[in-house]
Amino acid sequence: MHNRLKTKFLGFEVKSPLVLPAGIMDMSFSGLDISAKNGAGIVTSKSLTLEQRSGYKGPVVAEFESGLLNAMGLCNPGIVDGLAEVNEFKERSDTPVIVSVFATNVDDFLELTNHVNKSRGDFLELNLSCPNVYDEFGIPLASSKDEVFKIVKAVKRVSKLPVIAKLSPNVLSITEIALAAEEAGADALCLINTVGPGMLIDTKMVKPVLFNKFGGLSGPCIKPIALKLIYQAYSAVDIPIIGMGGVCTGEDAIEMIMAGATLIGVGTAVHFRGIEVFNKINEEIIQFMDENGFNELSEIPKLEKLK
Amino acid sequence: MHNRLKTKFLGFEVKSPLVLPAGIMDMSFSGLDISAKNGAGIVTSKSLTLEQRSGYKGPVVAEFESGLLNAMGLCNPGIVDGLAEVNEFKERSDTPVIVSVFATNVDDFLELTNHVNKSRGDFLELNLSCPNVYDEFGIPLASSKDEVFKIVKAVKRVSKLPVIAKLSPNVLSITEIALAAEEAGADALCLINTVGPGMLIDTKMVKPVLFNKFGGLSGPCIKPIALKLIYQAYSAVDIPIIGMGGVCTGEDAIEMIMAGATLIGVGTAVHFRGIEVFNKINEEIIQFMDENGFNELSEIPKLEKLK
Amino acid sequence: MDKRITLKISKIEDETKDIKTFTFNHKLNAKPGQFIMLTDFEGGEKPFSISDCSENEFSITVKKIGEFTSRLFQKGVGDYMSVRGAFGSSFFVSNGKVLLVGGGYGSPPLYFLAKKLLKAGANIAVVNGAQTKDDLVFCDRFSKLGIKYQNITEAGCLGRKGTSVDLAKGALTKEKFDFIYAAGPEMMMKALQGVIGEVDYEFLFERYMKCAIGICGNCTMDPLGIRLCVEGPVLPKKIIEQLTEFGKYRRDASGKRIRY
Amino acid sequence: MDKRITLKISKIEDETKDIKTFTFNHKLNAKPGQFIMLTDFEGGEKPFSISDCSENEFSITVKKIGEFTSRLFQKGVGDYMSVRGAFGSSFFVSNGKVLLVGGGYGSPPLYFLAKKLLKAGANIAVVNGAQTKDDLVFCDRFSKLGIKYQNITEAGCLGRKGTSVDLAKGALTKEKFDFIYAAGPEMMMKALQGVIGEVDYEFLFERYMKCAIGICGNCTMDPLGIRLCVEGPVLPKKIIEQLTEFGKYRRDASGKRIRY
Ligand SMILES: Cc1cc2nc3c(=O)[nH]c(=O)nc-3n(C[C@H](O)[C@H](O)[C@H](O)COP(=O)(O)OP(=O)(O)OC[C@H]3O[C@@H](n4cnc5c(N)ncnc54)[C@H](O)[C@@H]3O)c2cc1C
Ligand SMILES: Cc1cc2nc3c(=O)[nH]c(=O)nc-3n(C[C@H](O)[C@H](O)[C@H](O)COP(=O)(O)OP(=O)(O)OC[C@H]3O[C@@H](n4cnc5c(N)ncnc54)[C@H](O)[C@@H]3O)c2cc1C
Ligand SMILES: Cc1cc2nc3c(=O)[nH]c(=O)nc-3n(C[C@H](O)[C@H](O)[C@H](O)COP(=O)(O)O)c2cc1C
Ligand SMILES: Cc1cc2nc3c(=O)[nH]c(=O)nc-3n(C[C@H](O)[C@H](O)[C@H](O)COP(=O)(O)O)c2cc1C
Ligand code: FES
Ligand code: FES
Repeated sequence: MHNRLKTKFLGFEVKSPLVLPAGIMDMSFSGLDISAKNGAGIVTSKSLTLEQRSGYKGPVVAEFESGLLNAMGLCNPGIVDGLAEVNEFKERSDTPVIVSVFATNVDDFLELTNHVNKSRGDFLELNLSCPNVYDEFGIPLASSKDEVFKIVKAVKRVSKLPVIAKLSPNVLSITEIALAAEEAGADALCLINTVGPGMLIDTKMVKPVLFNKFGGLSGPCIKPIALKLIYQAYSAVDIPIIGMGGVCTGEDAIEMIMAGATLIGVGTAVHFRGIEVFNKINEEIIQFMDENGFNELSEIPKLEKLK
Repeated sequence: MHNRLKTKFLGFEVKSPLVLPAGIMDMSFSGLDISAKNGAGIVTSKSLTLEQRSGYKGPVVAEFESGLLNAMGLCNPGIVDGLAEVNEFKERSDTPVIVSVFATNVDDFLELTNHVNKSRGDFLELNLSCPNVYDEFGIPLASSKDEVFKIVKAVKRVSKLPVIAKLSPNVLSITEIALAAEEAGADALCLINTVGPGMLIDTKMVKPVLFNKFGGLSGPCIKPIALKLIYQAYSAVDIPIIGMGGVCTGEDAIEMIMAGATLIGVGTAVHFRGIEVFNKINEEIIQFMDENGFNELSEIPKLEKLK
Repeated sequence: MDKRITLKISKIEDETKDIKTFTFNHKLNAKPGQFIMLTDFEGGEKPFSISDCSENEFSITVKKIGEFTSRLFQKGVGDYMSVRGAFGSSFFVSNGKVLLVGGGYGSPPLYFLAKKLLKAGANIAVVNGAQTKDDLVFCDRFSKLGIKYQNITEAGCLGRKGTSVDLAKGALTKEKFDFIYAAGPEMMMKALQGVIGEVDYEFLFERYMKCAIGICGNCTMDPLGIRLCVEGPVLPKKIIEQLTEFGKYRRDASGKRIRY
Repeated sequence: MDKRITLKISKIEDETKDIKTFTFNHKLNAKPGQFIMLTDFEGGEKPFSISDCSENEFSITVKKIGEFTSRLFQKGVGDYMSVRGAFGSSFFVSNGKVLLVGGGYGSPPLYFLAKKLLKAGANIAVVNGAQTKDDLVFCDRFSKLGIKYQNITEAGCLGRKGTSVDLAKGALTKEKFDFIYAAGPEMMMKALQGVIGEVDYEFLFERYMKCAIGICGNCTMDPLGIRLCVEGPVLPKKIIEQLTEFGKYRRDASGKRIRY
């Protein structure tokens, strides 16, 4: 089965187009490992910062009928311990790993890049788009094409690994931002990060459910937004796209591919369908291919690009 | 029962805080009338333009598990025929009516305002935020605080009716925009219009489901986004807010009130729970008040304002 | 959720030179009078009454009249079409003595109804009319049901000259019916209403439809605000009697009133 | 969907000077070993094992150790708290001869288990340990069940001096058990594992939890990537034997490893 799902991505041949995205089950080497064992073709580390961060006080997640709000607050053990987990993962697995990093300025991104250069990571992902640390850090960098250009350009100059820019859905024109990232030399795009953010209220206690008040939306509710933005980015750039946002089923993954994604992230669905979700979706993709007469993933057509 | 739901809004006393929003069941006087009969305290006309518009080709709606995408394309019979429906409605009902108008420049908004001045409408709502006519008209006016200020200011000078500015969720800072509308003299805000827009794909025919490709999201999936934006606007301004976006139940309506809404729009839920949805939600609000010891709507507390 | 399903056309039958029946293999679970929304994603999604529906397939019978239906007429067996539905209200299934009055492409949904009525043990008479012989549909199908069946054209090409309302009038003076069903041009139904007398009835209406899920308001009928896509398209006598717009006007895609 | 519910505290019982039992009127449908996430929306949402659960109410038994639990200790009956859950795996309910080994605030979930085991017809012995007499909880409740019950403190204040592992060791040399359950400090369970021999067992683990729905990864145990909030907190022998981090380290809120 897996042969038919083989996908080429930036010189790698991955066994499945499914990606464990940043922030999901990736605090430890064993979280990455079990995701890979369950069918993820690529895994991503938690977004690592220079210093360790404990994240926000709970509640950090709030579920509603159509998805999830989260305000984890970028908790991570810091770049050094985080890369140790990545390296330990690479001891046991040949699954490619994306190292996600977060910072708010060029210097910090460069320092993070230098750390990642010395790790066993396969790709470097710049999280320019966390919507949940607004109070701390302001509007995400990915909202400004100039910031995106500046940071990607600088990181590309020093990174030994291919660079992926993770973009925000909360922008007025994704086309501009995607083009800025490509022009600056990004090897691939990853979108979308969580949407909004949003808020939910406990009506008995008259309090926001999340202690941070606001949290980014993920899960089924954001799929149409993700598809639209991926399609717009795909229409504008020539570099490959890791598409994500609300993918729960094989059918969702096929929509992402048709919208222009080369790889597909599956995050919140790990909650809805278990850690086995990767294998389940892999099988559903195969089933779709059987039903529609496609032998290989690359035969699945994409929408005509927007003009 | 209804006595306990009485609400004051811009000098009017309305029998329920629930509003039929623009674009829902409002092409005809009879659509407005049946909504009022089913418990809406205020009804809104379809967004009217100077000339009649047939709207986009179908499919104009696409449903998914957490809500709806629509790209109606601002179909409406034009300001003259539209106001005739409003007047005919007012012949039979004492329910206040909001006349929604759409244009892309100050002159057209002023011309629309002159028409509305001569109608029996009770409020004038400026739709600054339709996300579905991007190809035709570009980024919604409500994305720019300067545009919002300019249009509201100009309209306020000539309007005989209280002016409501309907804002977009697709902005980087709702606070700025809300403040601009207030400063320009808006009597109230209405938010949110549909989110995104988004896209869905038919995987068998490899086509966007909507003929317009993209359509605004409404329904349960957008509630957290609506709550957050309403809360931010409420924290920033002193004028009342008509809050909407995904309200389906009394509990949702209470969340809107706690986030800062004075009135609550119920749109897409008309599909999910029938035209009786207004009465159902009215009863659920009463039930919440009973369970939590509130006699009148005005006793329901709001979140502490953001600083 | 109103689930969309994309299906291959499994059969196409020519009814007349500009009317075809399209069949799809799919368990739709529709009731007579209900409709689907059909699209090829090339512009336009349009309502069509279900003209037949069994365990595993359903059909619609379409008249070519404009952009969408013309494109549809170029499709072949095996081509994909995308379907939402079934939507709307359905006919009351009587087991008494009933009269079905069809006009033009309005007759096919009455065929689906007739099959259900037969099962319920009703005593059925059908009158079917059209402008010319070439516009008359489903004669064979109705005949094969072994029920009373008469047809007529305005051009008189089949001998009798007139409308299905003329036939209905004749039947109503000769016999007593428990229930009358009609589907066809609005002015035909309006005329029929004038000759029905006291008998109970249901008519199938058409209005411009966009969302089909009861929110856009394009299909409401005055002054009740009845949504034809939810409370209709089949309406009962007691509602129809209150509809001031019946036979007077309808609304186009912009919501503007168009007088009949 | 994991539904959140906000409830009034219906009863508060003092167990020791820094351990209290909080009861809520709500049908939780929890199984022994499962936990809830509890918050007052003032900062912090924390996991607590269910110490009792009947048709209409459930309890948790909490030790005051930090910011959140200190605030919780100031709440009174009638105050609201918000609950998610019940989450996680539960204890296997044996009907054989079983030994329950509790330590500190780990014992209460074993009380809920004991009640279920009794119903299943198991032959139950409980050993319960703590640092001092003041830390020992649920002695009365266990005793009232009419099962074999022994307790011990490290300070020796109740006569016997030692840990529940010492008592377990004693019991295991005298008798043969079918199944052993334990909940308490990790090092206690580690020590217990050393004296268990061949008997099958399940332990209840604690790791730093944030989401409790299996996505944040904070509670995973190496090297299996077992999520304590989903596959745990109760783990079976065959999993525990593979856990290299058991008794060695855990992770703090940032994911950093903390050595025991
Ligand atoms: C409940 C219902 C059941 C119907 N059943 C059938 C049927 O079984 N067979 C059949 O041939 N036709 C049926 N129709 C009519 C059918 O929908 C139109 O013939 C079709 O939409 C024409 O589309 P077009 O693009 O080919 O024509 P256009 O050139 O777009 O329009 C021609 C005329 O068709 C009608 N029409 C167009 N679009 C719509 C629309 N969205 N909703 C309603 N009417 C429209 C209008 O009267 C219009 O003037 C039904 C309509 C309704 C409302
Ligand atoms: C599955 C499970 C069941 C538990 N059952 C009980 C119980 O029945 N009774 C009881 O008193 N305690 C129980 N705990 C521990 C309880 O969650 C902590 O005592 C509590 O979170 C302390 O919060 P604090 O703010 O008061 O202390 P803090 O000062 O924040 O922390 C003190 C210590 O508590 C632990 N802790 C803090 N936050 C968490 C967290 N989010 N998840 C896990 N551990 C944390 C850490 O070891 C930390 O060092 C359980 C923990 C888990 C994981
Ligand atoms: C709990 C949680 C934590 C996340 N943490 C990160 C993060 O650290 N860095 C990042 O780039 N994205 C983070 N994300 C966003 C996801 O990587 C992904 O972009 C988003 O959730 C949309 O995909 P989904 O709907 O499949 O979850 C997080 C998402 C969730 C739900
Ligand atoms: C089919 C449809 C048509 C709409 N048309 C308009 C419109 O003409 N003008 C406008 O301001 N908002 C329009 N809206 C937005 C709604 O008024 C409302 O802001 C939005 O749907 C969120 O509320 P809901 O989730 O309760 O539907 C439309 C929404 C829908 C679903
Ligand atoms: S077609 Fe939209 S309400 Fe009927
Ligand atoms: S607490 Fe988040 S995965 Fe267990």
